[in-house]
Amino acid sequence: MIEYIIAAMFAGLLLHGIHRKVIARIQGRPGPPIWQEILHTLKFLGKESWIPKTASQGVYVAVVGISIAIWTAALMLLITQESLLLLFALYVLHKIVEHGIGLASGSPYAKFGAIRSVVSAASELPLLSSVALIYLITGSLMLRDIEAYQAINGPLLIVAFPAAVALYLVILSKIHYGPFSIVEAKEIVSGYWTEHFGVWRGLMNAAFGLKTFVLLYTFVVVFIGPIGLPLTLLAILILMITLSFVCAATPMLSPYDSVTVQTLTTGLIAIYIIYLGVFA
Amino acid sequence: MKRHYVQLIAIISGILLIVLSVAGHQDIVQVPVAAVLSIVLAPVFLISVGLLFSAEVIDGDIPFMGY
Amino acid sequence: MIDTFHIGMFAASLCIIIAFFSFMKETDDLHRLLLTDLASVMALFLIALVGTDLAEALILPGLVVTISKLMALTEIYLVKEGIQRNQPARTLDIEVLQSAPAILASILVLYGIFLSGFSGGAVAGLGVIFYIICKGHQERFELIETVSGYAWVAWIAAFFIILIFPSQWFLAVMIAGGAILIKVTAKLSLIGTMRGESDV
Amino acid sequence: MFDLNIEGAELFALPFGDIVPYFSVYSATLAAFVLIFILIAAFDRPERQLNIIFGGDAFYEKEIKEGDTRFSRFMAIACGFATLGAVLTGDIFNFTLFAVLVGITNIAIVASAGNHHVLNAAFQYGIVAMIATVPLFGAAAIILATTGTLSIWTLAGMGAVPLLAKAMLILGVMGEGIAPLYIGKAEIIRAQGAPFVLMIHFSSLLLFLRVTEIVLVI
Repeated sequence: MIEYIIAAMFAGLLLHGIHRKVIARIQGRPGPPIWQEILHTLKFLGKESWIPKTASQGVYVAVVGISIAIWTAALMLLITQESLLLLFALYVLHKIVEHGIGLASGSPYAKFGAIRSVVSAASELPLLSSVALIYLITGSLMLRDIEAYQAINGPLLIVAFPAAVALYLVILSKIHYGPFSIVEAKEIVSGYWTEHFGVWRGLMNAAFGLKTFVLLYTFVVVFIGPIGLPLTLLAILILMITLSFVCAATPMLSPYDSVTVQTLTTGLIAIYIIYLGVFA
Repeated sequence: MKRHYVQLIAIISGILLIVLSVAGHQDIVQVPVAAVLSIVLAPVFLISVGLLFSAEVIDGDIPFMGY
Repeated sequence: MIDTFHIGMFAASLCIIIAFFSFMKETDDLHRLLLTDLASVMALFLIALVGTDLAEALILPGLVVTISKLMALTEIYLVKEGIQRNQPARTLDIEVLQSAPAILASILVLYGIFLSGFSGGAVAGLGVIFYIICKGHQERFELIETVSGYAWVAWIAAFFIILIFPSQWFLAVMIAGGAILIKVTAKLSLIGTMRGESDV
Repeated sequence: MFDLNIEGAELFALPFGDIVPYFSVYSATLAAFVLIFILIAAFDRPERQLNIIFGGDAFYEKEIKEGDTRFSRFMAIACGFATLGAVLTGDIFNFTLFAVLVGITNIAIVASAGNHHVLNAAFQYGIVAMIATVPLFGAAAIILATTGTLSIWTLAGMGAVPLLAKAMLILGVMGEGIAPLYIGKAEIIRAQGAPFVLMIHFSSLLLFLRVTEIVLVI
């Protein structure tokens, strides 16, 4: 199991690096090398680290562990092909990690990041509507059943296109430098993880790399279906590059615009689901 | 916290993780059980390894309170 | 059965709509607080409509949580408005409470002594509480505690009598009954004296 | 049996007659998380806030005495246990009771700050939470009236529960649990955030997750 975890972490960090490179190239800059984020993480691991005196020690350390545990659990979920609803739960619990990081240190910048994270609670809802739509179509939320369904009926991407859009939006709202990443906007320094440095920062970085990999992998597994590991990785790479294009081309929205866009999307998908559930 | 303890935790959890992984592949332990135990052990292992890395900079014990 | 339920549902939803409409209209905080009680009654109304034994069992916990929530809100309202300090000097200003307590309390105490034992102690204690609440009081914990301590000793002594001299069971029972009467009376009357004096 | 293809396999069930507390993969995961957070709330010390005077380099640290946090700590632990109850219970009415209990403890956590603005926010939220008992209990009553039982175990996979009851259940949980997310904002800045205000967010998210599961299952 540990080999999967480590491999997924490195893959996710590599994806982050590719993300930065693509954004830089689109914007006409040379950009960092694609393994920059891996080096970054290793560099942070080697830095002096302690806990700030003002911090709430338990939460300060626990959120690092919890964020690793959550995304490890999500990866294990994909490996053992358990329920998609549980993946949704883990994703929502990631919100607690964001709040916890922001509130633990006592720094006002981190706190602002946490408040923005509270405000953008609407970003979880597209995933719920996506899960609901998949349940309506396949009649099951277990990943193995979804794969079996796709083996017979072709990829869900075509049938459940709005759900795919919703999940895409969810991934977009969690990716760095994206239009919805108001929680780590530069006017509040680094947002909610401003005060996590050294080891803590390095491990958070690794956990977020794992998160990116797991979310993209979920997208491919759920909407394109079982296509073998090399093709899956290729699909993940293509997906990441499309996300980078979106991030490079759009400015960061203001907090309330961001929430409005996310809420509107959720509302539209909810209407589509109600339409499907009632009339179809 | 003493560096010694961190080292011990890192080694024990690392060995356990590897054992679990092998056992999971060899069907000695059921895969879901191995997965759950790995989820619990992974943060412990990674945090302690990270703390060991950073302890290289400041020789000796790992200080926990600062500022 | 189902028809009755549906008619009830219709009436309940009408009430709920009226209650919610009043929430929309009302702006004063105190009035809104009072109206929340209306909402909780509506919730219980919906449960009561089911009309089975199970529904009856559900009403009590429902009532408890809504009342505790109402009390929490009231407390917040008091603190928020800063009016928890100026309490009236006398909470109960009723004529009967000044003229009648001696008679009522003595009746209760006498009846309690007649009953004797635990329930008798409770009744007599109620009489003493009533008297103390009505007639004013002084914190004389030591006296009450001493009486209660001796009563406890007498009760234990009665046990020993029963164990060692079983033939004297009647004496032991009478001692134990009287002792527990005094003890419960004393304990309950403590409640009557606990009124937040300055030296407590 | 409870092996529905929604929330994973059943791990454990304790049949107490009609009411069956059960662990599925889903609820066991949630319960494990709640336990971790109860431990954090019980033993962690609160953060000490730094306030920065914007426009300069000056900042000051708010002082927090041990006695000030006792009430919020107690309420945070109570909130954790109420959440645990809501996650584990196998009975819809118990779930609604636990949701109301989470609401009460959330009001208490918010109100323990003693600041006028925060108290005002707590009061307004409390009224919302109070109104939310109507759809919450109403949903339980309708489910009881239409199906004759309140056990999630029995109802699972039957699809007998009317859509209205499900909608009311979600509405009630939103009133009880999700409103404090927004009132919590008033509190975060003024009082010590972790671990007490964190508990508010935690309990509301878990209530939301649990009600999602219940609505999909019944």
